Amino acid sequence: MTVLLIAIGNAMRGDDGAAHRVIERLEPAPGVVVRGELQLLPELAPEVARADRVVFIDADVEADEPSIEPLEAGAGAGTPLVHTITPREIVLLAGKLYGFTGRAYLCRLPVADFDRDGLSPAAEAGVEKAVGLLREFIR
Amino acid sequence: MPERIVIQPVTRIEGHAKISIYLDDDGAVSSAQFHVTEFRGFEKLCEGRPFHEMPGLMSRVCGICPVSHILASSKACDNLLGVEVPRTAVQQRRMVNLAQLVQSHALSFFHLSAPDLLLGMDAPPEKRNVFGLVERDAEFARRGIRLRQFGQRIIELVGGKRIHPSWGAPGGVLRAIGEAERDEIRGWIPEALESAEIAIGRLKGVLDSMAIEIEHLGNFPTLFLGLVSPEGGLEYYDGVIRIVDGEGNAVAEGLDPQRYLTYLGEASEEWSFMKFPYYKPLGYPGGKYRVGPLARMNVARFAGTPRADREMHEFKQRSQGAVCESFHYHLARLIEILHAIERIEEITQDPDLLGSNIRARAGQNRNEGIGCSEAPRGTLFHHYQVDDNGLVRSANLLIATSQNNLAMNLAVEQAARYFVSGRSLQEGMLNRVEAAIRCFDPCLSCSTHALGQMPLVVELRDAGGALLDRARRG
Amino acid sequence: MPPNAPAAAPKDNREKLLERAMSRHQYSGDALIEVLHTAQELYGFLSPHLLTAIAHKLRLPPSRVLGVASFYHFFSLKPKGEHTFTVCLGTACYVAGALGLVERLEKRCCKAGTTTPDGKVSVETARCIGSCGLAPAVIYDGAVLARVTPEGLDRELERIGAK
Amino acid sequence: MSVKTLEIDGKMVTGMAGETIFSVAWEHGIHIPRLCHIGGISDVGACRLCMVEVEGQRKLQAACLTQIEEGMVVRTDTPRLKAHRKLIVELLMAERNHICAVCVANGACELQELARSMGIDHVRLRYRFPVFPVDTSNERFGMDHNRCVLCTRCVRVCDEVEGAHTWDVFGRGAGSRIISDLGEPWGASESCTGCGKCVQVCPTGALFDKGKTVAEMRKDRGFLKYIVTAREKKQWIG
Repeated sequence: MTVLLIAIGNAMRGDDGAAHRVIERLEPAPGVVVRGELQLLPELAPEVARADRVVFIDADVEADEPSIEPLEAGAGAGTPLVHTITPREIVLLAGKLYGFTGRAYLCRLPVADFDRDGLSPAAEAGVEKAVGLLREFIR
Repeated sequence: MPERIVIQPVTRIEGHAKISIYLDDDGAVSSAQFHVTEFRGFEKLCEGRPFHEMPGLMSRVCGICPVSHILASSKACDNLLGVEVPRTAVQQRRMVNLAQLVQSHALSFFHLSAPDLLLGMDAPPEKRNVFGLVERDAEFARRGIRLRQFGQRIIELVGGKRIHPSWGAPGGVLRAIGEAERDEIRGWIPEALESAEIAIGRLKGVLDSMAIEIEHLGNFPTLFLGLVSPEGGLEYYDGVIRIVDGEGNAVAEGLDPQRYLTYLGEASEEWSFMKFPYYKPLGYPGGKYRVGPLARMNVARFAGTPRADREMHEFKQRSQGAVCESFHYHLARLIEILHAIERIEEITQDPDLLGSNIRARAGQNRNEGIGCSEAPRGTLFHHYQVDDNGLVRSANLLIATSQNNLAMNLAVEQAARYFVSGRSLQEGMLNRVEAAIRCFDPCLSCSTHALGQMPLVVELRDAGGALLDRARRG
Repeated sequence: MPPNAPAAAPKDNREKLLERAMSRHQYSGDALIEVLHTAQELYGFLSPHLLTAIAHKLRLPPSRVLGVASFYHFFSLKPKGEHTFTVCLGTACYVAGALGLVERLEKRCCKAGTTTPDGKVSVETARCIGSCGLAPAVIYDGAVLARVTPEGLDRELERIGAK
Repeated sequence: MSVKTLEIDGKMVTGMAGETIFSVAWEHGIHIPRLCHIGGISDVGACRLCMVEVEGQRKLQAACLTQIEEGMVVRTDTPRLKAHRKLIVELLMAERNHICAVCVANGACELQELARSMGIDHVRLRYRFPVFPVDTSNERFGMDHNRCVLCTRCVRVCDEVEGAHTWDVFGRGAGSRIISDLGEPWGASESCTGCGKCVQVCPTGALFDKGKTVAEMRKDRGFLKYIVTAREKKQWIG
């Protein structure tokens, strides 16, 4: 049973780095693989496919409380020029191209401010809670 | 009342972008602009730094093509030292540059453009994405991912890191590679070549159905500029600048990249942070030129590798003179992937690739250094002036995407004129206006040196400037 | 220290006086601060030339001499202005509005710790000058002014023809 | 010389009279964080990272300057000390322009390593972003004040080991900076012998070999023990 935790965001842009903080604070555990990514790129799909469960951890300005929700595979809503793709898209690629049959989740972290050093208090609190949630989740 | 349409931000391109479409009193498109409204000022923060730090500093300009900036920067620094870089280092640099080209082009084609190209511009938006593509042909999509991995893996094997490798340095590179790395790279090649050829075949198969887009998405004569080898073949690392016009006639041959300021100028417009480079002898904006895959196909006479030569020969038959349809950037990109893989294979056969002499050492011997190489999106210049103690006094970066700026604006206007009508924005129209930009695969983080991601906004405005409709993507 | 005194002493004499001070301390490095005091009093400020000479005579590394000279507020590494305003920023003066005095001087003359380009006025600050009963206090060319207001400073500046 | 017994972090340890808490702790495998201390030159207690709690004393003590005493009870790693050290590192980060990603010493910097080991993932203070020049006038070395933490290791090694005393500290407080001779560019210094000891002992990328690119600067501090032992004991250790 392997769990893949993927933190998304730019650790040098304030709260955008919240997800990275979460995986740094989680203790290593057998069967748990963590990855920090600036952005999601398609070649992550094969790695996702090898896991039984995958959790994408991402900052979300619309989140109030950290949560771990099931994530459905699916295409994003038109991203014509972007050089990165979304978690839903990675899951879809992993499923359609590499036979991923596991479950995917999204852990959203409440954030407020991307133009600062380090995390805002709101993000900091969210990170703490998310670490707790993920510890439970892994167990 | 004339009106204006704005598409902002051009969906999550690496930068902040906006398309404004102006309508005239009759509701027809009178003009369109592609704005970049983010400013980063990378040049400024280099001032006062020791030039030896520049390759590492410059790799931070962009998370998509750090290698290109490391290379141009290292070359500018080689220049300041006044040294000849050892062959082993040159071969490593060439290989990593080509690897970056493969991974960047593969992303552009398989993930950004292929859905439009292979599923059709009018396919429903929910299908017209990489997943529609996956539904259609999973094997093809897997090949796209593998091609990117091939490029990324080379960067990782040689540079030590996938993104922002600390590997390029003034005078050479920092790490030697061994047989194990070389053999792993070789192992990827047969599959990569096959994937590139399959992609080329697939794209050529649908071009006939795209006649209208080919005709109206940035089809106009401009100059084309790029590096070529002394013999006139495709060249990405070193060489001389060649400029051809829309008829394919040479406008300038054998220009020294070191003297770029004598033939390239940079204009500014108050509505965009992106600069507007032009070919000086023809003035601004008459001297507009394009760089990148299409330009390289037009300026080079041949590829110099067997498979790519075959494709390039056929490509050149598509037009009497130069191939002026921006739409053919896509095909040019795929031919370049093929060529790059062939070249990488050649380099892996060079015993000098594994040498241990990887860096020429010298003190500073010049106060001005210019480095030029071909980045995935076109010719890249880094130009530094340093004081006698090696501190950067000023830096100028001339980026591929900004060199295409005039042409991109023209392409947006042309597409808008043809495809946009009425006082509101419709999906198919928008998509084609965006597709005009996507031909160039712009990287706005490089060209404005902007931080983070930015979406695209399209605004439609009447002649009085009043906003009629607005669409936001990303 | 009367600010105009140094300029009055003839040049060669000052060298002699400084030499005498060093000799009194047997050219000991430990006497650096005392020697710097004498030099400052004689010349009004400590020029690189003066610091080098002191370093050589006292057999000290030049960087140590400059380090000490730059550490203490009393020493000045640049020529002082014709007139000097030192605003006391001790607690009593601070509470009584000394910051407003600094602001006024900085606005009209130059940043605290510097001298106007024409060499007319130097603006300084001090921690506590021990005249809390006169707060806010300003030392103007060696004399303590009591209960100073920004307008009072304006009048002083006009009187000496600053700017 | 008498032997003294004391307790550090609950462990009974012994040391010679005159030894500091810091050195006795390190001899017993208790590694107290530090930036300004480096074996072989004198201690100045400048960085305050080695502060420890000594039972019976209200104030924190700098371990590098406090001599051991019989029966002393010392704690080196309490929550209070951790918070204190974390704040010091953050203050250092905020005081100058420490940008690890593009620093020559990236991956081999004592300040970076301290921050990492303390789990400092951000700085709670507002950065001051002071404007400091880089001095590359010396033919072989460079001094980047943006990365200096004013530990004065360079000042002491130059004075005590090389004997040149080229470096010293100019000014006070936040305006302090390291100077060579009378503040002239390093390359113009008459006292500098060009030995490079200062470069090797510098904990950050402030002093560096000219020509090093990002993350390329590595320092070798072993020479100091070698030279000091040779000088004091006439032994040339391998």
